[in-house]
Amino acid sequence: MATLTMELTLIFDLILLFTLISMAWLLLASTDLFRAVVLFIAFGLLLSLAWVRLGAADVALAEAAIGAGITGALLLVGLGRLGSAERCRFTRVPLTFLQRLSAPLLIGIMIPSITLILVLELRLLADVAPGQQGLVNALLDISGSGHGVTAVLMNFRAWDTLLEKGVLLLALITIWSLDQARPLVHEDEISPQLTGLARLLLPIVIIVAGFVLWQGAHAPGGAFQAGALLSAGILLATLVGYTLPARRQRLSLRLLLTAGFWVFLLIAATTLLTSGYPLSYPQPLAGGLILLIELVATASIATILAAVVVGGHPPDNLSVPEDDSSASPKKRRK
Amino acid sequence: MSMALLYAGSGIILFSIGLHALLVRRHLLRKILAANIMGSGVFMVFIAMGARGDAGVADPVPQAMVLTGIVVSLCFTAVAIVLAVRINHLTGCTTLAIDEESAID
Amino acid sequence: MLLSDLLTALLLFCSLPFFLAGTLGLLRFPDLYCRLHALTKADNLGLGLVVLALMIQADSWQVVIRLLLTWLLILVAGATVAHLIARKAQQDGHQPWRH
Amino acid sequence: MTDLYLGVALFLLLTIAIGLVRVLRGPTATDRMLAAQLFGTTAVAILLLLGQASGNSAIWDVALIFALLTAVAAVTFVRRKDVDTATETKT
Repeated sequence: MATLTMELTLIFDLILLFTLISMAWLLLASTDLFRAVVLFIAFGLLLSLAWVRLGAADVALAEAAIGAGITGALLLVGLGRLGSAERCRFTRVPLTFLQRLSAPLLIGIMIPSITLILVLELRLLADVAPGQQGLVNALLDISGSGHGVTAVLMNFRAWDTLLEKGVLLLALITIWSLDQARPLVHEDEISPQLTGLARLLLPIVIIVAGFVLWQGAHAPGGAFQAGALLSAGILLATLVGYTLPARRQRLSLRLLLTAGFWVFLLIAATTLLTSGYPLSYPQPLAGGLILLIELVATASIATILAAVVVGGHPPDNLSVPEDDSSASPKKRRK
Repeated sequence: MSMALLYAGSGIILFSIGLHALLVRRHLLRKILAANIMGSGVFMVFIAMGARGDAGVADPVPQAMVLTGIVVSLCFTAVAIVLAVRINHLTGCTTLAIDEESAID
Repeated sequence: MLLSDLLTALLLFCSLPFFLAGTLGLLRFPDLYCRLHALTKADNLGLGLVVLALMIQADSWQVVIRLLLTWLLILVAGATVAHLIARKAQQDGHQPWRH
Repeated sequence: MTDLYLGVALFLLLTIAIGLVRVLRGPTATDRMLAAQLFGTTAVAILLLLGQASGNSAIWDVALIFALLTAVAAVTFVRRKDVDTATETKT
């Protein structure tokens, strides 16, 4: 009985990995870019199956929320703006024979050697004793969280997570400084079924996001997964035409976007002053502080990710009627 | 153990496929996809190496690091797409303007 | 073997043809509207039977609700998306296939 | 029972792998999107089965999130502004 189970899982793994690799190859080799994008969305789906098989439920949750919701939208919108044609108005200068030869040669030598080095590294790594699971579990009691991954993210390696929030914010600032938000959707009338779907799904998205956030305290889940889920909800709302009122697009939007980072930074600074180490929470407060950071971070992550898909800063002149595509819609209004 | 190695090996293959496409393909969106595939390969090696202990549950430390990595690669994708759109607007190109005919596609 | 296990196995086996039909229809049907039709079989009955099979095995009502919610969400989303895609196809000028 | 769940999951994975042919063949963008939609449903079924087989209920949360968000990509596809209709008309 047990051997049959093992064989079945092995076959499952083999087919999954084979499909993943051939999809990666096909999508990168395909001439039609839309096909590449759809294959990438499907790749994300199968990738989260791979995370599940590896027992990494946290990563699978994040991949599901991002892969199904945000990456797909991001790439489809980007493709719509870029166009799939490979065009360039510069004329191409003919190359000499040696110049032509150099690129394939370089690539032909470089990629096999990198692969070889990685495989050798892997063999070395395989001999090292596995993991820090035991250490994390031993320290779980003082971490203020009942789930290993959350404890690592919010306590043991909280510094990483703080900087991650910084990266998110930096990405948003870069995008806002590059471009002004252009309308995400076309002006055709919206199908009433679609509006109905959004009305039905949005409350469920909010409830499930809350559930995922709360669950992060003792099981797979947490701020990032909840934020990603919520941002997919905001995106859906934007797609069906909900907009953020113009008066909310200035200070309140910016406060919401940055709150996660500021609160985290403030707590880091306070703990640095009181205990001498940034983000070493005082014992009885650890749980509460982590919850506070996660709550604010979820809201910020959700808005940042949605704003990032819209791809540009809110219009400066807000009286222009075409300001309808800025970041977060109705549910932030209250 | 063998399962972890299987996944880690596939991660390396994904990384190499992505690296190859990143160097060889010309359309900017395709380069972005290639970098994403490379990232997925790296994450897979990470998680697989963390999952070779007791069957069933992966090591929390690599999981947490991969979660951070996913956020960063998402940020990268978003910024890169906006940059590509900007390049397209300024130059009319959807590729980087290198005059090179030897690239495959 | 328990009766519930037998029932679960039966339901799971019943769900397989629907997924297979969805995939085969997707591959073999001549145009987009026909393929759309094949797709909904997997959404509705294929997943529905899997959910039903697992609900028999569930040991608490929370699990039942969770499974049911998953299925209902797929149903609603699947139906709406099928409608939207058909609408877009029509607007893009796809002609239905005639033999 | 575990073997049964795994076997059914394996079968469903195979249908995804076969369904990829439709994504590759197209011919229109809409066809490809349709195939991705079917993969979403099938992946949810696989996740439910894997969750039951391993007894890890977190996997069902992944399935629930997929079920919630399958619509987002398709809605983006339908509603987005498309500068080039080349993807539509090209085979």
